[in-house]
Amino acid sequence: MYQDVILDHYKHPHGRGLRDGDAEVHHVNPTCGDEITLRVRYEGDVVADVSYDGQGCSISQASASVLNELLVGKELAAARDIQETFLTLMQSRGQVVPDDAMEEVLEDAVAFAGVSKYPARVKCALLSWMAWKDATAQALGESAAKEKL
Amino acid sequence: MYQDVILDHYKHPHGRGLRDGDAEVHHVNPTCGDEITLRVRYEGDVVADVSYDGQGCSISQASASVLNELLVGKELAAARDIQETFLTLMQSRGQVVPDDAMEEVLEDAVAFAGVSKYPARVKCALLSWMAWKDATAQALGESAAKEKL
Amino acid sequence: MTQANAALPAGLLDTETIRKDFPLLDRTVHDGKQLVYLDNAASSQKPRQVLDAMNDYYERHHANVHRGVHVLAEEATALYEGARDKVAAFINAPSRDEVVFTKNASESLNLVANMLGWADEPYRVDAGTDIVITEMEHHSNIVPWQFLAQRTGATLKWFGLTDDGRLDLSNIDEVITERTKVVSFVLVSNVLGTVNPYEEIVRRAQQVGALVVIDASQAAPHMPLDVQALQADFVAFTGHKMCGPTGIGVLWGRQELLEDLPPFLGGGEMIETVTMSASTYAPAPHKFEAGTPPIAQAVGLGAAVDYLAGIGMERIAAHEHAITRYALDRLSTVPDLRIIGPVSGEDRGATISFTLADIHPHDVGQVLDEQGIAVRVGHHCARPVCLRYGIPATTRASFYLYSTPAEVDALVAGLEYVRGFFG
Amino acid sequence: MTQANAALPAGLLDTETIRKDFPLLDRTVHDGKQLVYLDNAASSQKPRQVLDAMNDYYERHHANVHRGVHVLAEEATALYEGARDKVAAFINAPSRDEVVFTKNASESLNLVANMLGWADEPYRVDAGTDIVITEMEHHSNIVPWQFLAQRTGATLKWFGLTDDGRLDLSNIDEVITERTKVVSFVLVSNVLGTVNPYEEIVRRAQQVGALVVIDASQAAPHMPLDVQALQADFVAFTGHKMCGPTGIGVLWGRQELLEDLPPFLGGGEMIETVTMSASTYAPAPHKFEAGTPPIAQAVGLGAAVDYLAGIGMERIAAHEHAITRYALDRLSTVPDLRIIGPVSGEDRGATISFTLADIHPHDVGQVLDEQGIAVRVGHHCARPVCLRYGIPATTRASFYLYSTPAEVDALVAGLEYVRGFFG
Ligand SMILES: Cc1ncc(COP(=O)(O)O)c(C=O)c1O
Ligand SMILES: Cc1ncc(COP(=O)(O)O)c(C=O)c1O
Repeated sequence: MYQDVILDHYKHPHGRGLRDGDAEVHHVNPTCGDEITLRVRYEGDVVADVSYDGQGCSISQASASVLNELLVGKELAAARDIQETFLTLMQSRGQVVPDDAMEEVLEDAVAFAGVSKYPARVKCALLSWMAWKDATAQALGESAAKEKL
Repeated sequence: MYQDVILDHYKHPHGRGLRDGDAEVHHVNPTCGDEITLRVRYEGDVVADVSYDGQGCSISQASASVLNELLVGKELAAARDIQETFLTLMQSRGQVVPDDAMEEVLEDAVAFAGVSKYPARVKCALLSWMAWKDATAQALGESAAKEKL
Repeated sequence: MTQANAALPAGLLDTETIRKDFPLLDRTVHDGKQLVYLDNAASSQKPRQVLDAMNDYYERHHANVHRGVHVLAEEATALYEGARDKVAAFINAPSRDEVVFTKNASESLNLVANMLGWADEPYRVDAGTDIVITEMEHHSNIVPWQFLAQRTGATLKWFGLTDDGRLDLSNIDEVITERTKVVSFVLVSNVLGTVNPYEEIVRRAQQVGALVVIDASQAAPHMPLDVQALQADFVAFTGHKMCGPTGIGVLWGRQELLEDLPPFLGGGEMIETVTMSASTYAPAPHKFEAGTPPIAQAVGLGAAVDYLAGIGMERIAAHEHAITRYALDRLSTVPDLRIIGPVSGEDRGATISFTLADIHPHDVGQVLDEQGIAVRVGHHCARPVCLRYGIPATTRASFYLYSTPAEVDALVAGLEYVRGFFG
Repeated sequence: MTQANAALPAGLLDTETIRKDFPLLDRTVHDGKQLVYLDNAASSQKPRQVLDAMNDYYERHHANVHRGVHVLAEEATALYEGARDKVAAFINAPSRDEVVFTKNASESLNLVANMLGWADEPYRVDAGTDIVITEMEHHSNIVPWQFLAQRTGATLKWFGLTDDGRLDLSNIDEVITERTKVVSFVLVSNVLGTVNPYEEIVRRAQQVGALVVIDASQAAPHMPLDVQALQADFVAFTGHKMCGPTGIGVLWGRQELLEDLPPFLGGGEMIETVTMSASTYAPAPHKFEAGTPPIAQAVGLGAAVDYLAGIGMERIAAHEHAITRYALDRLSTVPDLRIIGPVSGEDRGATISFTLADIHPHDVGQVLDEQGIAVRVGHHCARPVCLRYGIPATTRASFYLYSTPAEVDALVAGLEYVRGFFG
């Protein structure tokens, strides 16, 4: 479960800290107390920044770092695609073995495949991604999208 | 459990039916619906009559019949002694084997010794005896005695 | 001993094989008499498969469930939640999250009654509203509603019974009215054996917007149970009557209701977050499962529904139907025996209550017991039924998937002996 | 791997023999690693004696209890009621009728809270009265009282905690006042391990005439429990933490209170007589045991208390005390490890919570698990404790009669590895 990639992101997180943004959300995983405050900034259709702060286990910390690395600079559609692919992987209960196509989309995030075998930890891995989805919906004024979270 | 003596009393009950009395009580065994209405009549210190009516299983019916046979004509103290001895026997969970002394006091009622092994039936055997004790207390105005039932 | 003169019924299961799964059925009582267990409506026996599942759980996987990150906690959680999946499939629940584990059917029914007492509108039961039950309910589906009525000021109403042991629905429109907030009734009576016409009641309840609670304690063990087909809002049943262990019951409830209604017991597992001054609650089903749940018992119940589904609920129902018809036939040959409940095999389960001459049921039961035949006597926790039929108690024989025609014959012979004994 | 450099403690049990009774302790996890089970505060493992008792029950004696006249019903009733006798003796209850079987400690506590909400004076909790708990309660002793406060308008108050993990009773006379109707507190904390000074609290509660409820869930498994010595009105605990099965809890209550207070769940077994319009209730304990009780689980719990009493609760307490002191010593050698709770062995149970540097407890637990060491991480259903100490969660190691110094050594070595891993 603790791939080197994950430990690396945990020890050296990307883009950590809060910077200016169009929307901010605060998400909590009540079962373990993991918390994240996350802001998104958009420039047109492009994810200009995802900044965050919080506390939590290595999985939730590393996952936020990977998110930052993957999504910043992407067009919204591509970012959403990555988010959904990551969600599918994490909800697979260890049944999905990432193929080349998936690796191309997820890059470092495929390292989390092993986490999906641990139901108690899946929520940790998803915390920042759910926060990003929520913040994005707010930033773009998509109240309907929020419903679907 | 079904000694001939018991079956005999069941089929040919002694003193069944309600007659004049000094006090009347109605007792119910809620777990099986056995019911008895019982009246006592005293002449001085002597149990002049115990009359009763009701419905119930063979054990409760036979027990009322035995009670009538044993107590009518006795002095109150002797009647109480019989009642208490019967109670002891019935609460013995099959542990008391009636000795000669007990047989002398209880006469036909020793046939109920086997019933004491069946916790579900002990209440049936005691129904009329508890009613008698209660009715006696009322007849003699012993409100304190009632408390002890 | 009387000989069976009714023909052996068709549709029977291979009870010889099935009985091998049930260790207790081998027992002898009273100095070597083979046990004839006809007290299945009170509780069923357990197949080895169920005991094995629980032993394996305790010997290899036990830990407290949820929130644990160690292997045992994950295995125990997977087994516990897996049992929920199995039960959900067994009753055709639209979602596994609609299956709440309780300690027995009684808790399930109390849970609903309490939720409705504490609920907000439109569910809230309070003064000026009606609760409707029937006269053939088990005490566990009477007393919780009496409590609710007493505590809220609501009025408790009920359907009466016909002389042949069926619900009297002739006045259904007066009993269930716009005031009615909830209708709770038994699908199969544990005394009369009657299978109730749920469609008519559900239709009327839906007309007036009342919630429908179905006590399926005597249905789940014996016939296919499809909560969607029932169209009820809540369905309650209990593990120990369906080859499962004691200590577990089920409440199925429609997701939307489980989401809207308030929790009942408070404690560990049912919360989302707790501070000293306020708490929020986990989503259903956990919202209704305070404290350490009956983990091993859920595993056992999961094994039980696997066992029953493996044989097939349709086949079990057919078997019991055949045995019941056979028993009704054979019992009709016993003089002075009066069936309390439907005398035909139609719309009736495998539970037959009766009186025998004026011999008290306690005596009937005791003398049968001395012959190794276990039946139940009394009011069977449904005293209003006895009051309705003017009897203090009944003798009740109830069958299950392992019951045989030979056991029916033994019962009939036993009853002849009882008559002679007290004759 | 670090070597144990603390001396082996005195007073230990013969764990080699004891461990043979617990099949699960033999398990290996993660490709052959020997299990080190240090999650006993969440749930204990079960000795073979307990499983055997339940199997014997199901295979030879199972039937529904009470009211049956057949052999099995009588045997099952005798076993079930016999378990009540055993539990009563185990806690030195003045009367067996004071022992109520519930599904878990959470139900026991909810039962008390609900009784007090529906009670008449002098017990009734309502607006203008206070309920007192503490900040170190398990959620199961918080949420039921929050419900009661919300539903009745009563005020919920609590004792805070000192920095070293003890109850802060300095303001006891302001917290418990004439308004206080009930004081409910944990005897041994499931997070901090603290053993609370019950005498002082009980004395003050008695002064103002408040009822005292003691949550002994973490005491009953580990030390002699004498309800008369405690002088409480109610004591709650749970079977699965004390070598018993899941699905059973106990509420002990003073006879007079159980007689006076109203029932909670309604249904079969708890009634005296039922008509459609009104019911009367059986005497305690049956009044509080609606529906088919956890029969096999009571039998299992009876076997568990036999097992514990056979070893001796004093000896078990001494063993755990020795292990705890040893563990506290050894853990003090781990850099950056902070104990949450008393750091000395005095007045503390065999549960040790800690944080390790700024490594999240989930990570600590997961990496320990990979080495076969099962601990619990999180808020342990006592989130206010974490809030109080400003931490999101803790890692908790908890011991029992089968825990060994070697397991403590394994834990310490495991923690060193965790530090290296995330260092
Ligand atoms: C102190 C304390 N109280 C109450 C409980 C609740 O016990 P249960 O979950 O068995 O209801 C627990 C255990 O989880 C506990 O540790
Ligand atoms: C129809 C019916 N409802 C409810 C119950 C209560 O089930 P339990 O005692 O398991 O709570 C029973 C069984 O006793 C029953 O037969």
